[in-house]
Amino acid sequence: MSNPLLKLSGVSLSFAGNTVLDNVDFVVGEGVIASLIGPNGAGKTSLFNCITGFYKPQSGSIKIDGHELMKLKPHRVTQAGIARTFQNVRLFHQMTVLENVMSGSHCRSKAGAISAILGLPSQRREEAEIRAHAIECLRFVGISDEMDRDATNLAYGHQRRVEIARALATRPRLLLLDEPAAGLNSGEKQDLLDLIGRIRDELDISVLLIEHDTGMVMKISERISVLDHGVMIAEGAPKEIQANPKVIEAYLGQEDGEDLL
Amino acid sequence: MPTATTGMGENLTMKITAFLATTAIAVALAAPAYAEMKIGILVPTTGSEATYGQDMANAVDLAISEINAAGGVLGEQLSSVVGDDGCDPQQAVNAASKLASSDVVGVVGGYCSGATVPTLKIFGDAGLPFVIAAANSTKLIPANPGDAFMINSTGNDQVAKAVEYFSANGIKSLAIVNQGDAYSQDLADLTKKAWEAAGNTVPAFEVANKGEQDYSAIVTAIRSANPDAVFWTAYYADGGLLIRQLRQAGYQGKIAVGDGSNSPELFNIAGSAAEGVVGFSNPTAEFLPAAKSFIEDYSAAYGSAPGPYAPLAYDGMKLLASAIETAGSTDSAAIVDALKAADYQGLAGEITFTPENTLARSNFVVLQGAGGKWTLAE
Amino acid sequence: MSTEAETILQLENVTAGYGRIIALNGIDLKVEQGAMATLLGANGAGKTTTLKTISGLVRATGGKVLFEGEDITQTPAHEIARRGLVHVPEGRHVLRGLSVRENLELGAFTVKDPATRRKRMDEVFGLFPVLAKRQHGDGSLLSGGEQQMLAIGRALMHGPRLLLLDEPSMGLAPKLVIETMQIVKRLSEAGTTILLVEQNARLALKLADYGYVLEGGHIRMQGDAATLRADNSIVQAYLGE
Amino acid sequence: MSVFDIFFQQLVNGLVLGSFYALVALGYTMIFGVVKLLNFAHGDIYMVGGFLGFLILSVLAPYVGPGWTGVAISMVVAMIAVGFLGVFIQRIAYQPMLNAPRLSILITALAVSLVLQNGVLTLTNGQYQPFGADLGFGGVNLGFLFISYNQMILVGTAAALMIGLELFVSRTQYGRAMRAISIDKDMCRLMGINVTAVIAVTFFIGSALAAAAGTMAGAYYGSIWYFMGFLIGIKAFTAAVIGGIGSIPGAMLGGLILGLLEAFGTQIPGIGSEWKDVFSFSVLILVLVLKPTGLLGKSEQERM
Repeated sequence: MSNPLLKLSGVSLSFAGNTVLDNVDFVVGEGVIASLIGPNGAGKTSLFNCITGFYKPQSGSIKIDGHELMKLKPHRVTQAGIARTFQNVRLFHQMTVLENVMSGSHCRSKAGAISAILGLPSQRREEAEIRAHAIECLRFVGISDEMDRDATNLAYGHQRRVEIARALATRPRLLLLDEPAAGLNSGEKQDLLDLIGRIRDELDISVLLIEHDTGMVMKISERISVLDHGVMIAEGAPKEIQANPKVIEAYLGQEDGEDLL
Repeated sequence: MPTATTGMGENLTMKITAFLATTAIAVALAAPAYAEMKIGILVPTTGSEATYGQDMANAVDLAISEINAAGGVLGEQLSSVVGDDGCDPQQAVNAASKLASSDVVGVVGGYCSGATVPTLKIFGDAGLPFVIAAANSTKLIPANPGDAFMINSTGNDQVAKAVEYFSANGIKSLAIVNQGDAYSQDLADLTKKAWEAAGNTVPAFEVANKGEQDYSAIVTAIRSANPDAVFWTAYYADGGLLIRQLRQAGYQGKIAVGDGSNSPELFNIAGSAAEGVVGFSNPTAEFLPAAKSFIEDYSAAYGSAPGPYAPLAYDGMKLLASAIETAGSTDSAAIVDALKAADYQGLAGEITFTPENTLARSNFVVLQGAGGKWTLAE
Repeated sequence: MSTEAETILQLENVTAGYGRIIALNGIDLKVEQGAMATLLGANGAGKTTTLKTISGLVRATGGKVLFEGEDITQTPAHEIARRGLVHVPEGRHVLRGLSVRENLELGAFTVKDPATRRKRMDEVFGLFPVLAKRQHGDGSLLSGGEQQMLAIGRALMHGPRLLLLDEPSMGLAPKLVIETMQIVKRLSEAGTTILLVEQNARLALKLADYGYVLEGGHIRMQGDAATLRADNSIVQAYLGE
Repeated sequence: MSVFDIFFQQLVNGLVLGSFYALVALGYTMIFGVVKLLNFAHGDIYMVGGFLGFLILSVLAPYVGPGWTGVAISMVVAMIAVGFLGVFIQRIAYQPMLNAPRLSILITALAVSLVLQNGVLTLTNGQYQPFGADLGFGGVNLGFLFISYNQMILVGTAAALMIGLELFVSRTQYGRAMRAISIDKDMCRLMGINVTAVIAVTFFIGSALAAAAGTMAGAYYGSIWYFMGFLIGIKAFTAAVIGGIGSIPGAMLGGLILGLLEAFGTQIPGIGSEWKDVFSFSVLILVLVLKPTGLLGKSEQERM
């Protein structure tokens, strides 16, 4: 297995006494496409929120490349090299596609507020670089033709791509995708699979996705981790996961108690 | 343009018409040179006080048409220009500036004191004589640059009349209620000062919120102070409610209202509670013996009875006209001097001025509510 | 349209979605009078949307929904409920701030006869004695299992001709899951026609007569419950191929 | 009058004032409950109720006299008519906006308020309209306290209306449905409740109660004008918030509390009656800071 890029150990999270994540250990290797699956309410999105700093787990550690992320605010986590997309597309309204994507680059901006206000040459140079990079990201996801349109007027599948481009504009090392296939038709799903593959192969970015479409997960993932009721119950290659009795039980139900019926 | 040609031959009319036509360009470029005299009327013709303002404008126009019928002033016909102050200080400034720059020889009007105060400086700078027919706040006096003349008694005169009346009727303690606006607060403060100076007491001095329906707090305060009389210094609409609620709560003392409440509407709102209520009023036409023919002429011309300030507006116009005659020219300074020395017998009584250009003799009357309307008490 | 007299509910090529997202891609299914059918599938397969489309909460964008032979595709939700097609949604939706009794009373909103309402209330209390005991308390203060009983009891107050149950065991402890399924079994045995959506596919297939497996808004498999239970390929509907 | 006398007198005054606030606040709170709309036009519904009551009384007075009988009949007729007006406004102005952003529907409510106000302004030229009721000045004099018959009838009528409403809401299926809709509309539809119809009934009742208050206020105080709904609308909103917006008993309690607070607040030495509004809105701010859900409101916690 490749070097671990993201490493979670002993992460526990609870809200008002309800355990959401229970002592979760989890690794994403460098240059890997990995998936996190599990039935509804298993805690997948909560785990994403812990990684990106939106939730603060009560215990454990989350490291990227050996750097502790647990105490960092979300924008620091992004600067540390982790970008994400959301379950429901969250684009900025009344901004063009390009502006949405450029907003992703601002976490890398070096020029301060003062030089931005004064419009110093250094700032203008940087703005031009950001713009160029954003256009490059849009070209990569294949929607540079639409960069001047209002982002929220795009077709749903294309909005998803804008979101991915925006995440790429932060120049991440690890990209977290939360249900990227939700609401896509089968053609769009295939395009998405290709895009995820290219992100890893051409940009050398590791990808971790949460996805309900298990068919798609099995096709693309090299490693799959299964979460059930906050507990990591299995980890392995797709074939191993499909045959794992614990996973089947998590999805189809236990056999205990059947006799009572 | 007025078309009255009484005393003029067909020829003259044609000559004038020809003259006007040939000098059309000059008229457009330079100050107009009409063979007639323009009088400005400053009143609210829109807004909440529009009824009163229009009424005053009508009365001035009635006076003008009478003057014109009698040959005009200095042989010239009069015409009027109306400036709408909307009873709003800002709008009044605009209206006054417009009048001052439209070649009028003098101005009659002024209904809302608050809107009239800022116009004094404008007319003063233009040196225009200004006969203030209705506005009567004492705040107008120090603001007067010297060319304005108040022919309605001021708040001071009303206070004097009220104190005189209360004393004569055996009242010792007086509750005073105002609405916190310039007019009613001014009247309330002055009354309190004069009343206490006369050795009497003011056991309750209350302020009501405008537009409030429920006066129970004030009623309780008054009932607990139990004064011999209550004096409402603000307007009739809210005054009617207070009178009603005072009587409803069992208050038995005398109730008096200031000139802002001397409308017959008071009886519609207060109902039978307004029986016996005393009102101090500027001289309205129906109570002026001299105004009988004025009422008839006004009703014939405008299809309704003249309102409370119509006689004063009418007097104001006639006074201004006589001052111009006395001055013998339209020179502003001469007219102002003539006004200062005026001794004019109007519908509302004799008009002579104090050194402050206010009415020398109070023209207030005392009214009493009886049978659902105002009647003269004295 | 119904050819068999016993078919109470029939969906013909029903499509539905939310905005630009398509959730159902042409669903055909049938529920027979007196039987229990179950709708299975992974998360996001379209089970809940199917139930909502039947009960009128979601409008079908195409196809037809027939209830007792009548087209109810465009009928408002409250009118569908009035006809006896009663949907117990996922998450129980106990009305907070209203007592247990008031929740039940509202279940019988469409029942005008007070005697019938009283009789049904007694039946529900007989079925769930705990609800009788706590009838004056706030419904939302009941435990999860009790709230599920209340949700089902409230549906029974209608006198349902067809009951749609959406994940009645969701979020309950394993012991309560079994108890809830026992209740569903008893209802079915008492003659209530049921369409059950259930996460626990094994239990559902044990109870039901007939099963449908949804995947991505399509019906991927269907058949006798016993046959489906024996078929290992059902796993693929959940875990992919 | 001693301090003791003033206390009782203000207690009565506060109850009268509070009855008006409560009746108007009820509509505010009920409408907020079912459609989550702050119906800023509600004060103007009260005003229209006053004018309709006046119109009906003018027609009736020659036959039944301008006393309480005439006022009572006018009130009932005005309630029914204004109830339908409320339903009509809901249908044409609010129903199409139900899925619009909250701000848009709020602006719609302000627009409805302006339409009603300016409509009546145009019809009446902005003049105060004497109501024309003649209710007499009788009352019970307890020595330390004078309570007029009018005050008794007024508070009694308001209480009867509120008790009726409470019974309707707690004992009838429609009343239960009304409460249920404020909690979970979709669940209600699944229970066979015609949500649109229940919303209409809510607007009917809320508007009818405001009309009752408007007619009684007109008859009691003696005059009506187009702007009379503005202040009471804000006061009723305040009362609803004090009691907990969305809560029916809260609106009744809030109305009474506000009425009493105003009555007693104005008697604090140094605070004249012109401070009345400052006083009540300060209380509103205090409640919002200390207990934003109001006295009887339930907090709606975000569920994870």
